[in-house]
Amino acid sequence: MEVRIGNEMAEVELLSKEDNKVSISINGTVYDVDIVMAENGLCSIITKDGKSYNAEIRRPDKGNEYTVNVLFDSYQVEMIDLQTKYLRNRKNSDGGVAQDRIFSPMPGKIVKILVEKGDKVEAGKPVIIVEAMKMQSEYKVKNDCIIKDILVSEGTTIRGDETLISLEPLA
Amino acid sequence: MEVRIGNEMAEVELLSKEDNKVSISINGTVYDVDIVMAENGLCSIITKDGKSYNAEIRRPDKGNEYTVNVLFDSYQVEMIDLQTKYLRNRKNSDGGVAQDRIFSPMPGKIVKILVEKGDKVEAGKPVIIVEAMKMQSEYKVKNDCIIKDILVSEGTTIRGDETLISLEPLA
Amino acid sequence: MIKKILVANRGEIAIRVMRSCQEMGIKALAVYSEVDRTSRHVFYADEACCIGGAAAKDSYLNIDKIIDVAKRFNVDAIHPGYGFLSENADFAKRCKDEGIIFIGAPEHAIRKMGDKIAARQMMIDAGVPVVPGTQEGIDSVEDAVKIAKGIGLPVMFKASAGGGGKGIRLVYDEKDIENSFLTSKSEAISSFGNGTVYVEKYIESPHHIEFQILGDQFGNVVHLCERECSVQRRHQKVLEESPSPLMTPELREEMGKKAVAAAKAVNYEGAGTIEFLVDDNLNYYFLEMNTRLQVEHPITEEVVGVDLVKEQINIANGLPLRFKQEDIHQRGHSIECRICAEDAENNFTPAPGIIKQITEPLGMGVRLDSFVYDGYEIPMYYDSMIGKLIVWAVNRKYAIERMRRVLYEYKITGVKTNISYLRKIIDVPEFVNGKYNTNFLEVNKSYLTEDKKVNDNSESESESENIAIIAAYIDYIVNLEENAPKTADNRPISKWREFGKRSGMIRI
Amino acid sequence: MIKKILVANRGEIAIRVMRSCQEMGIKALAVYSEVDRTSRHVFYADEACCIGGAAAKDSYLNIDKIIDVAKRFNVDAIHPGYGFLSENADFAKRCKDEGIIFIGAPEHAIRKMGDKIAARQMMIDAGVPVVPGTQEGIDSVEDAVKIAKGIGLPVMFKASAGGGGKGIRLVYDEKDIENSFLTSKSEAISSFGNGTVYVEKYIESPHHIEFQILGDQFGNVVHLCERECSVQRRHQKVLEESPSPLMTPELREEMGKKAVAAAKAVNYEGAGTIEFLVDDNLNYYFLEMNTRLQVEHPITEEVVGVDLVKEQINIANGLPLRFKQEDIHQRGHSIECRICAEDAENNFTPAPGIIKQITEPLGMGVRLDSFVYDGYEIPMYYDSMIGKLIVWAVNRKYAIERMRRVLYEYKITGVKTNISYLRKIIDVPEFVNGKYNTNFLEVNKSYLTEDKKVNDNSESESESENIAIIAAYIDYIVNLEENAPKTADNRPISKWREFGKRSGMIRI
Repeated sequence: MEVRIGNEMAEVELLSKEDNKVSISINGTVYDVDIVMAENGLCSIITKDGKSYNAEIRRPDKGNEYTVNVLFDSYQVEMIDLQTKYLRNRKNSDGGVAQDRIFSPMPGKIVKILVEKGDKVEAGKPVIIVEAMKMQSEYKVKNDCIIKDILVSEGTTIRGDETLISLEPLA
Repeated sequence: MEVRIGNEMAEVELLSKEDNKVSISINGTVYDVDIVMAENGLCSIITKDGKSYNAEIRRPDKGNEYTVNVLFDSYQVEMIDLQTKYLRNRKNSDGGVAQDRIFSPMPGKIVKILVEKGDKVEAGKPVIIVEAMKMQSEYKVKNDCIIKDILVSEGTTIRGDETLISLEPLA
Repeated sequence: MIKKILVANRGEIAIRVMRSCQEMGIKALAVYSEVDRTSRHVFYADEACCIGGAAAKDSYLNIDKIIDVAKRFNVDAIHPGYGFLSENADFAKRCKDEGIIFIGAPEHAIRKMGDKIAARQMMIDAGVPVVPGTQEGIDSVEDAVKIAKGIGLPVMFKASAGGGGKGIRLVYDEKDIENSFLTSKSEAISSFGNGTVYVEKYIESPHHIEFQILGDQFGNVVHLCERECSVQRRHQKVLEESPSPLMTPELREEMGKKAVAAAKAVNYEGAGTIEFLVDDNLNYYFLEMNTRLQVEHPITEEVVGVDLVKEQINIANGLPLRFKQEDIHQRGHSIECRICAEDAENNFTPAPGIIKQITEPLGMGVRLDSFVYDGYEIPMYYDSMIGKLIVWAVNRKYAIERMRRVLYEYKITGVKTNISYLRKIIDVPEFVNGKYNTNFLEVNKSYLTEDKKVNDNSESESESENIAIIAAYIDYIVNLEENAPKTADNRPISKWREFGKRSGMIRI
Repeated sequence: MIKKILVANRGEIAIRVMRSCQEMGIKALAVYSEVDRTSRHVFYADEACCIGGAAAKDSYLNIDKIIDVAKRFNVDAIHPGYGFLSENADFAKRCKDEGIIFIGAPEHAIRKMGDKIAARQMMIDAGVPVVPGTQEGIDSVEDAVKIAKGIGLPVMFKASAGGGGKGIRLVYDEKDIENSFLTSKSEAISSFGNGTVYVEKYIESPHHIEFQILGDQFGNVVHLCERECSVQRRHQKVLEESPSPLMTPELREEMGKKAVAAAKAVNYEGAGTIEFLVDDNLNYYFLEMNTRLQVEHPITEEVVGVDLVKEQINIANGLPLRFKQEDIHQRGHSIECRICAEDAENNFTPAPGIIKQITEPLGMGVRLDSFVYDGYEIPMYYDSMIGKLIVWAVNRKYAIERMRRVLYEYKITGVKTNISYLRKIIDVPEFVNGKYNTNFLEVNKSYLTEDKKVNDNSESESESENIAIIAAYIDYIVNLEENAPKTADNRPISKWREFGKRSGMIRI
């Protein structure tokens, strides 16, 4: 199976499994580990040479993208199953991975909207300001584009990952 | 709905519900409370006069019997639904709630079995010894009975709540 | 004697106060905003009452509502915590008028210390060094130039009614004096409706050192030694320690005396903090007085062994101080890290959200003052601090080693936190050597925020990555398996149990 | 210098040791039995290795296997914790022979202190008071009667090689002397293969007070003051405190000196404990020496501010002690409660099982040394202690208040625990007044185990019952509802969120 970690891809395969002992190939290298995992996402992995690792996984709310913490680092790990591949291919044929919306990764409140529907906006221009926990964040467009729709208004409270403004990229 | 707490029965009814505010009748007395509950069983209840209570519930693995901790006390609370009622009625017609098995409430190891299948045993006689955490516990029969079957052998490791010996009560 | 206290705050400080109430057998009443129903301070309290909407002005700053609830629930006293109403003189007065004990500074002390020019003058009268500058407002551009040159550049113009950085102008160059004075004045008018501006010498790269004081109703005041608060990002404290690595016993005694003098000058009662700027030559200057409990009060509690909230309540009860100055001794070393839900690698953007899982650090010398729990949704309306991680050890070296250990043990999933950033701070040589001032975080910014691994003499980058892949991948295939035949076993560890029981190749 | 340590233990003490390793930058290797794969000490370690089956003799007592793993993983030292191999002289010797540092007492000290008659003689030679009695084995019934009458009844006959209560007979009446001597002797032969029996005066209702000592490789020995361990159930300590409420400064100095003399008499190195019996007139008698770290060591750490495991490692590294006797000072008061998975209302039956949910007590003056976590299955093979809850406060009164508070905060669901029993102990007047001896729990048995509510000036019985009913009932009907239409929202708090969003009457 293909797995994406950060911006890199890896080919991962389960070779064998006996109780908690699994043998996994990552890009051709074989890892023999003893792994246990609790329902809440705590995971203990002991390698063949006896190293004891812990990982805390956050399962995806939707899709196949895990957040995995190991020591002080946090990784985004996505399982590329058939559906993911299909969606990804469709997107590619649709015109690459161009930015098609403005969203805030966290919940907050819309402080100011700097554009109007139909505006032509240059790459790098801020279009909306969101406030959370007494701090304001500006969101900018990455490419030249047209404001297709504005889905929120000033003062609105938003959830994380909600689409605020949809964009029509200019080719 | 009928609810059993410890050895007592209560008639409980939901009168109304608005968001987290519920009105419940227990044996005819109305309680208006604000209640929230986390997936892990932590429960916060604020009464109408502003008292803040916490309860930790343990959901039943099977059946409808909850364990609920409030402050330093622990309660067994059972919801008597139709199925429970049916089972209970059947049991009653079957000869009351006479003891029909010996079980250990916790996991352990069988140290010694003091009876054999077919033995006639007097009330109060110990029949089996179970060890857990370096401590041994003796289990006794409550009434005169015949040993119907012995389901474990010495040295066996047992789970909690497993039937060890089945009994045939002597009328 | 006080039998019931309304805690007019939320989050960790509300619980901090309630813990002392619980120990003293005093009932605690929590107040909460509509979005805070699931905050642990509501669970912790004996009684709880909702006081309004999420916005602070509708709830935690709503004086009428809080007084109304206090009377309805028949409380004897109100503890304001820090922030919100804790330094609000009107609220202190209102409590008094309503016959409710305000467990904080007396109204007159809050007012006097709130006016910066008046406070400066009072400190000078009490023999407490202040940053060289004027004791009164500057009237004209001519005076501004003359006085600034007299003090010697660089200087700062400041608004007397100021706060939050508004009305402050820093001048390095003579030609900028006029312009800076005028902008400071106009900003003061627009921000505070009061154009009074004064000038102070600008202390470059100072240390921020503060003294904890306690005063009772009989005029006794003692200090509980110092806290070093120079690890700041944009004037926000990030990490504090006590004792200060800069301090000498002689300087501590001297500054302590001045801190006591400062508190006595305003007839102070309760817990308060005298903030000083200290330069590299150990010259120190009064900066301001905080007329409340500070966020960082626990490091003082750890080092001097005094529960400050209990003492606040004792003082409010009219008891004389339990100890004299000579009874106060520092033992060992304490460090506090402020744990925040923020994305340190992304310009410290706040990161509200739902906490999936927490593993709390335990064992010797660890104290965690927090209010979050598994499944708690951190609301977006309040600040991003979710707890304070405090260690104590017998000396500074051991305290640093302990802080490394407990940051390693502290695991939070679901929201981003600054734990990794804090862990990096602990490794910076200036910090380890105790040689840092308020510029410390700025100077080390690139090291601290670049995407570099924490140096814990461990595994390589790629090994961690493989572990992450293995964990996610195994969870994924186990879930695939489990979604097919439903198992009745709902024990929390069912997943690994089930997983362990089966064997052989899994088809994916 | 030691770079890697094998921790030959499990559970809380294994983690306790590893925490100090982590702070000192020393790698920790966990060993575990087959049923302990999910014990937190395995997660906590840098490396981990399974050493055999669940039975202790196959794993934690398996010397060959542990030495084998130690060599394979190239460790410099082994820390045995308490219990298991910690007082095994053969293991200490084996480590030495294999070139591995044993972080415990030297072999000769373990052996000498293991032989009770030899230890008594050694103590007498060192000027340490022992319970009046014989220094050598008693040969005949005639001698037994003569000696017993000489000492004065009541007396105890004890097996020299004894332990665990075997071979001990208490005699109140002259006519029972002969019979008791003979049974003691025959039990000694059958239990230890050694019929040597001696006699001691029986101290009635004594206090059990022990002194912590530390010795380095250069003959320096200091004591770290006392622990009061009289709260015992069937000779098992349940709760300990330091300082002892019985102690006077003079007695502490005197007993401390004797404790140091006792340790020096066996050329002791490392951490050890001298146990004394103390009667109501403050006469004290050497009872035995424990040549290891004790379960209750944390209360000493809290009061004197020393990390005992770190000092053990420093000593093993050949460093001289960091401090002299005059540097050791007690500050404040500490209490430890042993948290056990047992059913206190049902004759303290052990209660292994799966922990559903834990809420850990936090805040000032709290220390939790534990190893369990949400979803952990407590195995039935080892003892029932799942953690130690330790508080520190500035004085005994505050420490008691704090222990009440933290027992209130500590919530464990899924298994039965003794938390409620401990909470009741804290309220017993003899305990509150500090006037208790080893009979304390027995005398108060009926109060402590009868089905009575904890006195926390709270709600009535029936109110708690109603709360329990409401909580279970609402969960039940919400589950009924949720089982109908499946929601995609899997957030941990989805239940109350969903519940909150809907309104109106629910049909049941």
